[in-house]
Amino acid sequence: MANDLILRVVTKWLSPIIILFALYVQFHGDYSPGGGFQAGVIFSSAILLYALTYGLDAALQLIPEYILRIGASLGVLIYGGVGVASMILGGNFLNYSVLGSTPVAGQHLGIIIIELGVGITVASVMVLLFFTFARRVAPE
Amino acid sequence: MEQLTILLIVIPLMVAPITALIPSEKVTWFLTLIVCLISLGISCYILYEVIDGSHVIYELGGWRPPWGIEYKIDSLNAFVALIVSAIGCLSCLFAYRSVPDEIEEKMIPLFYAAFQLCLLGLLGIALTGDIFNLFVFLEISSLSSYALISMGKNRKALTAAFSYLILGTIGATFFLIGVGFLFAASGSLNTADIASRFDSFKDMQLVETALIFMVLGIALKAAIFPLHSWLPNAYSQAPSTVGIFLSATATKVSIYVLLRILYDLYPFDYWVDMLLPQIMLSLGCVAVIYGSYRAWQQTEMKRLLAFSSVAQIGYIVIGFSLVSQLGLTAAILHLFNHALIKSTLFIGAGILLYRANTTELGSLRGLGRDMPWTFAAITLAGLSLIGVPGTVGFVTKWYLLEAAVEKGMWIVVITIVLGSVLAIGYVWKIVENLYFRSKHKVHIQDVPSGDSAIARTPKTMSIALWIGAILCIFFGLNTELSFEAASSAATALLKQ
Amino acid sequence: MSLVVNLVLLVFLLVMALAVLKTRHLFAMAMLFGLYSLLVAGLFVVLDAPDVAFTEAAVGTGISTVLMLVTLASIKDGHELISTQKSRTAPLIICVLMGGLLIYGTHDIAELGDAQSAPHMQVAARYIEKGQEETGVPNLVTAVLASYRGFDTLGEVTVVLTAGIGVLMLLGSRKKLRIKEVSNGK
Amino acid sequence: MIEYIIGHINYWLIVAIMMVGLYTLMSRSNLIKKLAGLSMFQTAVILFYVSLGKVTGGTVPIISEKYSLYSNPLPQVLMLTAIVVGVATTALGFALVIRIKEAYNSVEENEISAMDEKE
Repeated sequence: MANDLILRVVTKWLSPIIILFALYVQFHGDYSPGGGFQAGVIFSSAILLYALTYGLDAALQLIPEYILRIGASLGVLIYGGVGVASMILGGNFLNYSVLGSTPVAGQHLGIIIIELGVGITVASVMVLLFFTFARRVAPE
Repeated sequence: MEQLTILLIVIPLMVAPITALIPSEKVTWFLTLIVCLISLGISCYILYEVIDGSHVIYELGGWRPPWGIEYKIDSLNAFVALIVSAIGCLSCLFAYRSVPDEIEEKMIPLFYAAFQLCLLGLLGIALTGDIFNLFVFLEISSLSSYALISMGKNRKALTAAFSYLILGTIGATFFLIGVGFLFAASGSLNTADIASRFDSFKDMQLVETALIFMVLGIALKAAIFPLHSWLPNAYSQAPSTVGIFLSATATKVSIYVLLRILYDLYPFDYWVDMLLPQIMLSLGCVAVIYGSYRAWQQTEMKRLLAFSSVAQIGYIVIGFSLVSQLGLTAAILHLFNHALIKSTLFIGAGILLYRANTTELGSLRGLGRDMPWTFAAITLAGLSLIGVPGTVGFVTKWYLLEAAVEKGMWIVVITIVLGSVLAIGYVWKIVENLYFRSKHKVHIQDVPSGDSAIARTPKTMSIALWIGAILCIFFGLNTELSFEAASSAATALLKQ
Repeated sequence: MSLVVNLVLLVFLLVMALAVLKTRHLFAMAMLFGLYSLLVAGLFVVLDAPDVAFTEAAVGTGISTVLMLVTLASIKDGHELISTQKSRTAPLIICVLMGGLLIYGTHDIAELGDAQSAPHMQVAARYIEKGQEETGVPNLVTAVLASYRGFDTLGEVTVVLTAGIGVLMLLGSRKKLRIKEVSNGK
Repeated sequence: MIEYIIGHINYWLIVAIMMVGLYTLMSRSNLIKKLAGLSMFQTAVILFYVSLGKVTGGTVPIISEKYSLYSNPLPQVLMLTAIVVGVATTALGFALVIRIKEAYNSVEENEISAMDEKE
């Protein structure tokens, strides 16, 4: 597929738009359907599309595997970290109310950060899954 | 104090992702050991706090139940958490030399991360008071155990993991259906909330079906006969460390969930009316005989031990189906005792595998004479499995017999005795092959030459083995400690 | 009206499930499976659950189907063998029993869309009433997901991480190991 | 009678889909097909939950001044988690299938268990 001109051009145009949409879904999830999980999957589909058109090696150059591994762990750590932070500030685990000046501001802040954590982990793991699987298909 | 309970979950949760990134086997092992030790310390402390019948309540996110998720920890929760983290420590100690031997070097950090996640999942199940949250943690522990089991050396490990994945997921999905039905009837997911409002919806067929599906799903996870088919392969093909950890904890935690559903979520007389105790009692009896008989037939040590687990789960099922304080105490006590015995025996099998590179009883002949200390510890644990006085196995069997006599269930008494006789049979099979049969070839030479480490049992393994064996005797002679915990847990369950 | 749409979609879904069961061509099955997920996503929209629909469309139709195709590509085997040995009576009996039990159970379930049923009256009522006020987020699904039941979501993210670690453990090594040989050669 | 059917037919159809999923899983020997069946079974359960949350005349649970009746957000939240769990299980299952294929050169359960028996 890597030689198909139309695919290559379309992918080049489409990938950034998909990523932009993923970011919209990520940060607008409080007001409209969506959130970290959906955004993560959409983001990963942009990388998938790139990998399918330009080949696995090109995609790996774009996002090396170690970054994905770090991302997968980082998301969980961000999420857990928010919980620990709220414990340190005197609330229960994951009680975001203590994070801001008012409980509602704290809640809102906490929700945005943990959604980001969800998004990072999901996007990294989904791309990682695809790369790991796809490597097994490599022609022998 | 309250903040301490949640650390039991938070610590493995935060350490596991870090562990996955560290490319050093020593460091990751050390982190895992630390996590297990801290969990052990915390769960000991919590058990100490709640053993008098009080409980600790922790509201996650600061939301009051039933709107948020709460932890309501009584002595049963703490006791199960203690079992999980104690066995975690033992298997981690064993893992130090065994894992580098069995797992590809590159995979070791991931292996330990998965191990911690499994520990996290089991602890989460043990602590939560919310049925959907329980499902989530059930899946964390299951997914990590599928991955861990598939790391076995033989290709059979893959098929074992696959069939465990299929059956485990069916079990979890059945549980999810049950939760959904109960939610449709009650509108809540909090155990205490459902239990307190139970009378307002108890006549609904939804509630009845919910119980059947939840029990079926968890019975599949707990490998209660006849839903045990995944267990022998999964535990015998898994890497030694995983076998030790899972055989002693995974099914126990599932049985704990069953106890919670039957005694906590649903009122007591509800399921007694459904003839559930009678059904479970007969299944338990069949499990004891069948499991022991199949164990006796096996020629491979780990498989033998796995089938013996099926029988031992039968004893636990008998215990709580007797529906009495004594029976329940015996069941909970056996959760602990069996975890101890089985992990010791699996450590023994792991050492034999490490030294002789096989666990086929036929090729282990006479090896016990070369390794008298290991052999002695295995024998001690074997005696516990039979239930010889002075060992932990005796304690539970004694209480179980007493509970059965109290209820006048002579069939159960006969089953327990018969099960013990069969246990003598299969334990003797191990002892005979290890010690009394003459060697038909020299084993130590079987292993790659020049590897002097293999010729001696690593110290960490021996220490783990002997800790297990000594605890088997310690809790057999000194029964107050474990009995008090189990009896307090049983009281907590019956009080609801 | 929405009930009719709902029913039509459900019937389509049933047909699609039967097609997945019947087809012997595994690549076709993957496509049918993708369609099945897409229909489910459509149903979620009808049931007023856009967040779930979004996820199902992205995961079921996207990731799951892609992974299934990649798996098929890597095992290079596109056909299912006609098995003769495997008994089909026992599974059928179990499925019918399960179905019967479920239908027995749903006898006294509240009708679809009944606003007075227990799930709406109990816990959820407060989320709708106070959710925005307490969390500052108008999307109640996000509010419940991230705050009220935030611990579940933490578990969910951990499940994703576990799956990633598990797959890396299984497929991570670049060289294809023949497990059999390894165990014999040692 | 008619009302009873209209109120329940949705659930009956979902039960039928669950049955097809479970049957696919249990009766077929091909491992990939088993996983597809498993996934269908789980999806049907998810559908059941989401149906519980539907309110006639209600709207999407995003607070807005224009509406007063909303569908129930709780089942939707639970099912977001369940979908994720489902895909995680499926991914792990596929990884196992690839490894099984490499080790046994087959993805048919019958053949694999026959090979296991022989050892």
